[in-house]
Amino acid sequence: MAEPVTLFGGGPGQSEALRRLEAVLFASAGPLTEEALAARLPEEDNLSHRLRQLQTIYANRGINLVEVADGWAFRTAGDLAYLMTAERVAERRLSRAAMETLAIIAYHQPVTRAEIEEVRGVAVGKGTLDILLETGWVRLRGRRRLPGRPVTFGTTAAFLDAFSLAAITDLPGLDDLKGAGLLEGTPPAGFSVPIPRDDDALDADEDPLDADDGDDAPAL
Amino acid sequence: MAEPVTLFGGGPGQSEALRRLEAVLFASAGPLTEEALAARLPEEDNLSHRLRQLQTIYANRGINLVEVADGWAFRTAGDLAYLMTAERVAERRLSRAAMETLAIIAYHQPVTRAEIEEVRGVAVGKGTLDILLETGWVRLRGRRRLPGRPVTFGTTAAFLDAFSLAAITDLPGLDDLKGAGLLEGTPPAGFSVPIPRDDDALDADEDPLDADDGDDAPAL
Amino acid sequence: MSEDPPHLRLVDDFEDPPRTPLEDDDMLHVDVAGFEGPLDLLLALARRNQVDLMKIQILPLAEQYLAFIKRAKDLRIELAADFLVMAAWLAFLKSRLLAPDENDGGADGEELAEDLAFRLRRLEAMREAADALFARPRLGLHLFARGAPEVPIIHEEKSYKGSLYELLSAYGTVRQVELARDTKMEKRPVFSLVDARRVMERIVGGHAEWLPLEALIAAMPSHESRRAVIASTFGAALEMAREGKISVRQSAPFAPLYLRSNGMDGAETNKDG
Repeated sequence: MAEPVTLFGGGPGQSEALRRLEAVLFASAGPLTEEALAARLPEEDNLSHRLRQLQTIYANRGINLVEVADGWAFRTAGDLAYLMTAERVAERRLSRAAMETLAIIAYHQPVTRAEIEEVRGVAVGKGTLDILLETGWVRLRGRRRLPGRPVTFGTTAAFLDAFSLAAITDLPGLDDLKGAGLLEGTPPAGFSVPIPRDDDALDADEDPLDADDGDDAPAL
Repeated sequence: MAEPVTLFGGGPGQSEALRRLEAVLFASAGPLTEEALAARLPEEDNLSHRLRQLQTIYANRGINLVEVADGWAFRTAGDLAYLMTAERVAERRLSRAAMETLAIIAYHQPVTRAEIEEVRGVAVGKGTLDILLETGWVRLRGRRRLPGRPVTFGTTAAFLDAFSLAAITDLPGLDDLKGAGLLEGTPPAGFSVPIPRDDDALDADEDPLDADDGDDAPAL
Repeated sequence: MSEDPPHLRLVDDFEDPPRTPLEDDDMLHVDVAGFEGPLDLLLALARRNQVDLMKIQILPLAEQYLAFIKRAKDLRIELAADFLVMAAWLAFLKSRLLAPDENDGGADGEELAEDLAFRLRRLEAMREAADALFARPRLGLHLFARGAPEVPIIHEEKSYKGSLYELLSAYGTVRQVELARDTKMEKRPVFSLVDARRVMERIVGGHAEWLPLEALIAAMPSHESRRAVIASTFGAALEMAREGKISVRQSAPFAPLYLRSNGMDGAETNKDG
């Protein structure tokens, strides 16, 4: 590591000259050419030498004095550049539409976009499915053996994690939903809440995904 | 002038810790709180000590490490102000009335407009509080639990930064004013001497601002 | 006459009129335009004579102020109302200081004088504080921050959050459409004014002491909505006060309300606050 550097060792004049130079360079919004520095520090008679001196003083420090294309400037030492980056986790909540779509996927999987729309009664925006795929909670499972071979969606292990479910079958059934007041009234004949499953085995009418069904650009 | 200071003399670990701290502080234009520094430098286990060390190292330099607005920042040395003609911002000249009003807000905060008027003995001009809010030095804090629910004013971190104060308790002459009972209400005085505080916690007789108390059109 | 110095109203000028120096003993510079109200003028008069504001003598100060105002009047200088109100108040204070009235405990001249002295000291102190504040090294004038700050690059990682409840209620909302729904109109909780009044007449009527409104509310029959009970009890109290049957008292804004029966001589209605 760096040798101990004795700073501002010379006479008072030298100290003052270095103080002035470092203050001006520090406060400047951009690099300063030697001409600009000379204009700011008219008493300085040996600017080039002084700049080299200051550069040596700062050589092993957290900030270095560097000569860039348009002059001199202080910059963070190259090996400390990593300090100038920060990782941040931004927590987001799903929109109402996305949450409804996710719930339908969870209960009705494997399910196609058209089937989701049938349950919701409204169209599902492409953005909603993109966001759900981005959460990592929803995945493409396969393709339904139907005209157009639509993609089927299902949930992932990360989904179970995020919603504190031990298994997808822990999702409450019709009676539980009614008991919790989440569904009210008398279900009509034929109304059912499916028992969900999220395993990898494909349904009888599901084909595997095609080789080119990349995660990046799924043909929804 | 300064004694020669031996820099970064300790072991390589100490050098590195100081280099990192100096780099992070140097890179920032505004003050960094110790919490913010700790978040940026998670390996640092003795931040307060290291900051003092760095402050000593820079004490006689053209740039100083100063404690300001609950944080730390590098600033050019005060005696070199004459060199900074290019960086000097056009000083916003406050009227005498605005300066007094700012002082009253700083020393008496949280304070309502009526209380400011009581101290000054005249009505606060329409523009005075607007101008102080515009400087960013004064903010709306809350509402006093009194008829009409008047807004309370206080100072900001930018105020501390602008006037080179480490904390609101560093206001000049604060102790003398307290000792002389001049920060108490009109006699007969209350039981305790209030100390100005600019933190966000509301007083017992302060309510939070209403949702519609926009910064643009404060209901003064 | 109020016991406090008159409330001073003069909108201060933004252009900062120069403070008139009060150097001449005979106060030739009678010009109130330079003063920010009577308190400012009083402070200038006090400072002219005394360096130590801790020992302001209010009586001579009051006399000087009155002399100043008289002179301004003689010179037919138009004075703002505040200056005249202050003059009247100081004349009153002067009479109190010279001839204390033993029987009037309300307005002790010494206390009023000390109050005024305190205000003058406080104004002076705040002016000095403003000067001290603006004498400090200021950012951008004396001290400068790094001119080319290096802004940290922040990599933001998105993380989504959701609760099982949100998931299930979303699913419920979707599937609910398929179910016939029974709609029930919720009954609005009402506690009638008549009921409240009946209880109040019984309780307040049987009491000679002040009773807090809270106690009455607590004594009301149990009801699902406390707000409705409070509203009706308060309403009934106002009605009974209007009829002169009870008195209502409150010591300060938002302080507890107290009620008392006016008994037989139900004529006196005392309601303040």
